[in-house]
Amino acid sequence: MTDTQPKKKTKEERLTWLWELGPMMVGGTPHGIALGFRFVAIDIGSATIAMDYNPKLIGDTETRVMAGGAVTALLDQTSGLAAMSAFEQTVPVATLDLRIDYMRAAEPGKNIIAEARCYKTTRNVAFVRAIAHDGDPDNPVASSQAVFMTTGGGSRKPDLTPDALTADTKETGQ
Amino acid sequence: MTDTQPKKKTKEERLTWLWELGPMMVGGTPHGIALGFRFVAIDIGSATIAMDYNPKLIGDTETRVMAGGAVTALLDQTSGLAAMSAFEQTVPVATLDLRIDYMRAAEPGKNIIAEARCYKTTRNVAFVRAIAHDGDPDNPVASSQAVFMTTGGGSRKPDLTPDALTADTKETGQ
Amino acid sequence: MSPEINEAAIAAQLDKIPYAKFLGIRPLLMGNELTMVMPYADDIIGNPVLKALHGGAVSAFMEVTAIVQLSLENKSARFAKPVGVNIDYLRRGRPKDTYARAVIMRQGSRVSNVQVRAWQDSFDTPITVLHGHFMLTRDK
Amino acid sequence: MSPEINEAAIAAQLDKIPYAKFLGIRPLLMGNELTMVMPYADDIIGNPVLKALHGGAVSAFMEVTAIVQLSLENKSARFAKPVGVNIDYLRRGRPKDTYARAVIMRQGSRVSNVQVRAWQDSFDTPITVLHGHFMLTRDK
Repeated sequence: MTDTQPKKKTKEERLTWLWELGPMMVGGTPHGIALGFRFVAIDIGSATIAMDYNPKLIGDTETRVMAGGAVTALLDQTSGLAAMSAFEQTVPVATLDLRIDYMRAAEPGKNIIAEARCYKTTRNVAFVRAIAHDGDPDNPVASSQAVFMTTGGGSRKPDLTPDALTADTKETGQ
Repeated sequence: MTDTQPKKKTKEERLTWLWELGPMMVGGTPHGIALGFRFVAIDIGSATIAMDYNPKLIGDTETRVMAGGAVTALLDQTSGLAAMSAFEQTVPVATLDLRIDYMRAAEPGKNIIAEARCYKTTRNVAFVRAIAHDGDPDNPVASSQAVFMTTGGGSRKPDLTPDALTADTKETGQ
Repeated sequence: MSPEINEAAIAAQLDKIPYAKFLGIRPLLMGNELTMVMPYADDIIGNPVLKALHGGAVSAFMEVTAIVQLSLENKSARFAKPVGVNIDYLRRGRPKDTYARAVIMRQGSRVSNVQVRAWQDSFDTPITVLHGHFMLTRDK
Repeated sequence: MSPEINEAAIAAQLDKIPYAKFLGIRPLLMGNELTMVMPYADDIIGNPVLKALHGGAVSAFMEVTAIVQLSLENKSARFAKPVGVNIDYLRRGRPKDTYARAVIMRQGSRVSNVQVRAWQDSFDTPITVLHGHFMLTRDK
């Protein structure tokens, strides 16, 4: 309530800032680093992150396919980044819920790319759809739909405080 | 197993059949009739159904907005029809799960249109995304993602038995 | 701190939902535990051959159950709005009465998470479960 | 008819999931009730400022819990595959051990429905719940 409202940015300023924010967010998430997430691209309302094939993340030694859970983590993080990028003022967001459909096994050895797009925001809520594919976006391995909520409430910090902005704080209702 | 395999249909034959099937499915579902569902369109892997504004389906007398549940029912039915239309051989399908995000209230007085598209099928499973809007598909009121499974198993009937094809049999695992 | 729940309060809430009346939904109160019942009716059938209930009718029934439970627990005259809702269809709904009970998994200041279970024969063999986030609408 | 569950069988299953090892997941067996634990580690943090667990790590933990439970109940050496999975995030995961328990809501011949609850302090205040359909893979 008592925060000073940050100046409204131009679209160009927003994009410049998002291209700083994206790598910071991906590089500043310990579990993302552990899973080998690599920032790929960002735009207003959308984000792309890649995950290299990694034998440590296999879900079944018999098939050598990456675990569904690793794909879930990638979709969650990418969707959160897309949600953040959709808000005019950069605020932390938390996942409310995430639904993933697994269409097929990813091919062993191939990297996985997640592409997320926020298709609607209200004042506090962002709706995001994403897919994960292993090379061909038209033949995805998984598809997701998620709802994010801004956090921070009364103590919301002004813009441009990257440290407080991680997309995957699981904090609801405050 | 012992069923005789029906002849493979041309795309044109499939479309002709789907345009017979769609109205039959929608008109043959008692709850769909009760909610005022109207068949609009069908294609291989996609379907459109409309629901007229109806004061009986209001979810809150204060706002006069149609109940979320009515939109859910419409999305379920439309997605089921899209799932059915995606399979080469017409078989009954059952919803496994359905996830709906509600982006905004529908406008009181306006009809609601659901558009569903099946974006992937495997041998027994169909993945469907849908939106519901009240005039502008780019500003949907709700968005859904669902998984359907073919039913019938060993006793699967040959093609072209419309009576047994209702899309919303909630039957899993058999 | 259990909220005050009585049949008059529940009836008053259901009266504001024409769609709940359309589905014939009635409350059953056992102490503070609220169970809703959706009586069988021919027009909630989805598949006339199998005599299976329409999944949409069961889902709508569960959403009403969630919303009424939230309004009672929050002592709010205004209904919460669904934001993201997931429905798992476990068993076919047969042509008989259906019951539902809602549990609030987490109550935040703006958002609540609710689980609803719908059954016919036994609470332990649900036909459908719903889980979702609902946005609270504050009284003016 | 409760299936035979013992720690050797569970260890054998977890051994086939490198990602479960990566997350440090261990089984806790109390009679036939299986609880999984994911010990706290710095590299499962999602937000270093809030010291909050990464939602993806918790989700992955719950998926492993579901899959192992299914393989034990079905006495199948092959893992079930997730088809549609929904995850509700209720509370922030704090930097401490997380527990999870899976319940099979419906066991079909091809598909199972499973609910998993993850908690830190108390089973009654879950941090995350997962519900999903898994496709059974038959042994050859």
